[in-house]
Amino acid sequence: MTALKYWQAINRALHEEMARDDRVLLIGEDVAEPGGPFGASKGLLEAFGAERVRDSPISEAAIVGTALGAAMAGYRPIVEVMFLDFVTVAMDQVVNQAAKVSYMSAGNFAAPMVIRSICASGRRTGPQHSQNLEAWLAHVPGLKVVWGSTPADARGLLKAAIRDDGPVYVIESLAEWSTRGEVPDDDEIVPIGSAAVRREGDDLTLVTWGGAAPRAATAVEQMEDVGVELIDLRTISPWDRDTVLESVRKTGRLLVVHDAVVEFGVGAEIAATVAAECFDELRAPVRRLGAPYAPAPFAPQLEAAYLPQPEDIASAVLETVKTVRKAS
Amino acid sequence: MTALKYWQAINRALHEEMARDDRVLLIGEDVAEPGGPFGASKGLLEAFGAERVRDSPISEAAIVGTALGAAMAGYRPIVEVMFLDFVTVAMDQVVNQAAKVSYMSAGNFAAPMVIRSICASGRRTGPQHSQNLEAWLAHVPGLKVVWGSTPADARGLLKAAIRDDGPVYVIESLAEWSTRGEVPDDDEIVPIGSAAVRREGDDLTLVTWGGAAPRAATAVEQMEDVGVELIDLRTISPWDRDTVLESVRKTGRLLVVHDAVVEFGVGAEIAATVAAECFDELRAPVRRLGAPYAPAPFAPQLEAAYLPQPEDIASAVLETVKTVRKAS
Amino acid sequence: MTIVHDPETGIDRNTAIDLYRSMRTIRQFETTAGDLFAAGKLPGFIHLSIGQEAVAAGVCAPLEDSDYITTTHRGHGHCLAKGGRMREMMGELFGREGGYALGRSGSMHIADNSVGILGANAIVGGGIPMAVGGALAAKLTGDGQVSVSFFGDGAAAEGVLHECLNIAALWKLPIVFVCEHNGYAEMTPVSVHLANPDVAALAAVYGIPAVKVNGNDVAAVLAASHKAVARARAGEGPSFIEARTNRWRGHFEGDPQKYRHRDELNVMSQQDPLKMWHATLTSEHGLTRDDLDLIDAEIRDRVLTSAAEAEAMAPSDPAGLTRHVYPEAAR
Amino acid sequence: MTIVHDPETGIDRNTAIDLYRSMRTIRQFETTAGDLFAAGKLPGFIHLSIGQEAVAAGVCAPLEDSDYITTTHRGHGHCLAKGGRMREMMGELFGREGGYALGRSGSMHIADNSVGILGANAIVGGGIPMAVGGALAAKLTGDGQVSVSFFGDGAAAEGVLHECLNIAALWKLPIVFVCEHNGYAEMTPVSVHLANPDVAALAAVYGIPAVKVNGNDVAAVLAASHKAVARARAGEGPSFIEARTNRWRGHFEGDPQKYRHRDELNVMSQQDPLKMWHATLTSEHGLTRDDLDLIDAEIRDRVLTSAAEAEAMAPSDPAGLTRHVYPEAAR
Ligand SMILES: Cc1ncc(C[n+]2csc(CCOP(=O)(O)OP(=O)(O)O)c2C)c(N)n1
Ligand SMILES: Cc1ncc(C[n+]2csc(CCOP(=O)(O)OP(=O)(O)O)c2C)c(N)n1
Ligand SMILES: [Mg+2]
Ligand SMILES: [Mg+2]
Repeated sequence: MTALKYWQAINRALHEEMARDDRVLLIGEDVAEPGGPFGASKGLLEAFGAERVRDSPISEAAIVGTALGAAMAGYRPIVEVMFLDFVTVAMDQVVNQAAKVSYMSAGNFAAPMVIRSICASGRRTGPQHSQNLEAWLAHVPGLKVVWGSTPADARGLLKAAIRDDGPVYVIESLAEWSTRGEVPDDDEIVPIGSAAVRREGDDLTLVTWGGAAPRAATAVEQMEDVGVELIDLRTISPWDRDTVLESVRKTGRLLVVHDAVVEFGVGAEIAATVAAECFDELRAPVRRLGAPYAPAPFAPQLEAAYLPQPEDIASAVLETVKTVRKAS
Repeated sequence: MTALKYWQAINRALHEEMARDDRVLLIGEDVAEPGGPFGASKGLLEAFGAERVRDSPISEAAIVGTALGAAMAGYRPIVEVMFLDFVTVAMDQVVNQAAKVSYMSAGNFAAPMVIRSICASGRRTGPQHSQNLEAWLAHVPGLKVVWGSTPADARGLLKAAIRDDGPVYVIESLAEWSTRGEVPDDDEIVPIGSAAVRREGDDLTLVTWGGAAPRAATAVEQMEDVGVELIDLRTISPWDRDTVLESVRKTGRLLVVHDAVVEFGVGAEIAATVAAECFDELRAPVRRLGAPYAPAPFAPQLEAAYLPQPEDIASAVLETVKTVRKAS
Repeated sequence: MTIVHDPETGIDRNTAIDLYRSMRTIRQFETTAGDLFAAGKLPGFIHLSIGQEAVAAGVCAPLEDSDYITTTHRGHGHCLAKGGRMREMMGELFGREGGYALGRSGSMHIADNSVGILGANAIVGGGIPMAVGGALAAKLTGDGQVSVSFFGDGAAAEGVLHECLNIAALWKLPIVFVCEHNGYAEMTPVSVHLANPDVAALAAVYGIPAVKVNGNDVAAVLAASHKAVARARAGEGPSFIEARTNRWRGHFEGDPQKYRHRDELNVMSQQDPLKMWHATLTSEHGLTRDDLDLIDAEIRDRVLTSAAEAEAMAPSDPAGLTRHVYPEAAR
Repeated sequence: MTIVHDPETGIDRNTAIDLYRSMRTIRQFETTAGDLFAAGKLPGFIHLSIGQEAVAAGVCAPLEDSDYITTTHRGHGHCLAKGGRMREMMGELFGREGGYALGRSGSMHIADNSVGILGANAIVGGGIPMAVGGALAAKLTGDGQVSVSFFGDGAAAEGVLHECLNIAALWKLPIVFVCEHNGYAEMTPVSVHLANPDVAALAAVYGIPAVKVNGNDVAAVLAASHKAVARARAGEGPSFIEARTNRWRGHFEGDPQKYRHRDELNVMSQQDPLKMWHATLTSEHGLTRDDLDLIDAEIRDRVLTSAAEAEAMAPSDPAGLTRHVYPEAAR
């Protein structure tokens, strides 16, 4: 184990995978010569050369599609769409093209490619740079979506994504960029589709991921008398139903916490599934905590009010645990 | 009342609103001279002239943004993004720009505009022309989303959308294009945010909309011994929570039926909300029926298997009604 | 079909016949598909390339199986010229289990890895970046492969084309952009959708060698393609070909074409690429009308047989509906 | 500030002073913002336009309040030159309730209906279509309004610009496209992101009159803007101005700029638009160094006062967090 910052863990994964497999390429704005807009691709140009590590123009649709074509032709490109908000200019290539290539060709082609984006939620970047859009991506058949909240997971999931034979969207938290954590020294990957149970408990299952996960962990750390089972989903699609359902069967209560707007967010899928599958075991209504129905605001005190804070999470836990089903 | 085909009802709404308010414009591919790719804008060029009715190049991002700028400058443009799948090339303008203008300017600007798209699901148009993407749009704060399943609703919702002061995404069903229905002769609108209870019943609440609504209606028509309360949502965001919750409080059972992929679809939001709000009243697990996790296939028998058919809906109703909560 | 064509010495007899066969095959395929559609046998929409055969045949003639193409909703011709298998194509149009994609994708999504067809595409402009990616792969691999992207004049208004031109020029990629300029985007004429109908100029501004050719003259198309492909194989970067041609049919089958002037069809029939090449074959390559009738009959037979075989295929099996959403095996 | 400028007769004294004031205001605003950021008082990212003042001042000089502009992440200067209120802008940078948008939008999203600022934009290229829409509205209304879109060289690689050029040319819209070519897209130099750094050529291909000007020479910018705006007002259609200029600071404040050559800054300081115009004012318009020092001091005072007032504003109130998601009242 080595203690690395979040961005260093990403950087290490990129180095390791590009060294392991020379079909792996990196394409994006500022990724080569500048070493990444926030440093995540430092040293890659020097190590792997200008053919494999490419600075691109500001042309997200074209570079995602270029990565796709190269993937169909046998390479394993990683393309960086700097902030998650910018995927809006490349959605056709992500959704209509990359995600459907395997299906539309009945398996004759595959698209082993990774799209990486930062989510800058919590860093005061304003309404067009702070969106949590994972629900859109998860709604797209054929596209896997992962989001590590710790340095180890950021590395392990990125490695798994690069090795996956289909397109994987990898989201990274700018708010955690400099957070340090222990990262394994071996070649370990974090398998796509497996959640991490960060803490066990009997009273309530708290499911979270990405930017909200560290705040949820903070909230839970301080709680002594409530047994919260804290699950970091890590993969949003396909999500780890078994782990979540098993936990709720034990605790009888579910709270989903995410930074995206509540309405039509990923929390809805999890809550709806749990409500259906654990109907008889649920001791309290499924509950979701997320951003209110509004674009992400800029000012610190607004952004703090917008995103679920540890206090908000703690209150939601306590309120949910208090709830009991009325006698029916 | 006059019996009109679905497309004629849309055409009438466009004529009526353009005559009522000369700030209303129509912009899109093939909308002017050709009268719309499928006829919905017939006669508008002749009636309102080439300044207000404009054929555009195939540049969806630019035309949505053009409509937005014109809206901010005091007009009320309608922009046609031909098939819903094509919004993928214009998502930035829809989501980052139009939907946020009012919020980001703290109300200094508004974007009174309409975006219209056909959903061609059920018409054998294949994986890139048949997507039901309403969940994405609904997840965007500031954007309203409506989808009429009958000629009267298609007209009434479009009229309401044109009169709304914010951006409204109007989806239209190509599969219903030639379906006839009674359309009011007066200037009636269908208010945004209000669902239609198509049939009352005590055993189960069936919530549906858009392309699935006619098939759900067929399924329910044939059921004699089960009291299905059939709700056509009509507005997907903001959806009519009151009507749905009130109904489920009565029936104790919820089935949501839509043509989109189940995972992370709009059904999840409705099911999760109902599961939370009607926790004590639910007599059976909330249930969702939709397309399987796959792109929309082309061949008739595949598409038929992909979309919920009346038989599938009927079985889901029956199975749900059979379910009883275990003694707890 | 790989043709080594030296524009200095002209087109040899075999090449000339191959080009004719390629065009005739497309014409016959499209005509048959149109008939089947009119007979209510093909579901969905189909878009035919009748009148545009010389572009597909001429551009693809210098390509190898290992070269890539991407194409559009109007892509049957390009796929055939690139070596796509007619039977599987027909099967896909019918929506049959024996189609290229088990019937799940239809006319607008033909793809075949074995002959480098990265895919037809139902999103205008959507396939162009994929071809850039094929070219990037080709460049990295260094085996002289080439990537070709076909698109229409309508796609020239989609921003993504311009992004791709810039990238291809910057990275000196082995790609040939081919704009089939048929004067329409659906029902909208080019004067209404392009401020500058001179599409080649849009590419030239990036420093990409760009030519305009008579897209009904297969020899002219081949000459341009030959040069562009050679340039790409030599590592000298992208080229652009604007081929002016005619769309004889409606945008899709069933389009009543009210927007068209009466005499347009007359003009078009005088520019029939098949008739023109037929004349060249008889006047310059010593073929007789009978020789060509024989070829026509043989091709007609092959297409009709494929269509009959496709029609007889089992319908797509819903049991396989969710297969290949994720790729099934590591590659 | 509306300036009627006749390039034949040159710039009169008052106009010359106004241009200086406009540039100086921007320089001072940006410098102060940079200082505040360095002091940890401004949240998020800010992008300064120091070195580029002549473009904002020169382009906006011929504009009326009723004309529209859209701008970018680097848009403070354009907003100030178009009449944006400094205090509300500062309030927005601080994230205060008294900011233009109640602090909810920040530095990259200044908008003001009263002076035609349709908005700064944090999506590269994202504001350009909005300006086209403003121009369409202007054309329909027929009062001679003009719409101007500012964007950088980096945006020239986004497809949406090309879509907009085509539409503006087709529809003969009263719009002026202004590319602030400062040689960088973030940390990437133009040679790496544009195959043809001659951005004006990308517009000329659509038949749009396109000029390249020294963006550090406010008189040259004004001359180009004057002509383009007059053309638009006269209903003659779009124009394009490529203004070559320099970004003195990093992409954002805090950018260590390792990618920059040492002597770049030296070269830039020799092209300082303020210094250059200062010289013109003293040599050609009879102003003294003291006259200008006085102006500088007055502006400095105004900016620092605005900043102090903004800092003293109440923080944004979370109670209003979800207001204006939908517009509140019919317009
Ligand atoms: C992004 C997108 N917008 C619109 C359409 C609808 N559409 C299909 S074909 C077409 C016209 C294409 O014209 P062109 O590129 O000239 O090709 P042609 O049909 O003439 O071969 C349009 C607008 C689409 N498929 N994709
Ligand atoms: C669609 C999109 N892609 C990428 C970015 C990140 N980004 C912000 S500014 C910038 C560079 C812009 O360069 P240019 O247009 O030349 O403007 P300048 O910063 O030089 O003023 C980039 C890549 C963005 N904001 N939006
Ligand atoms: Mg065309
Ligand atoms: Mg720049």
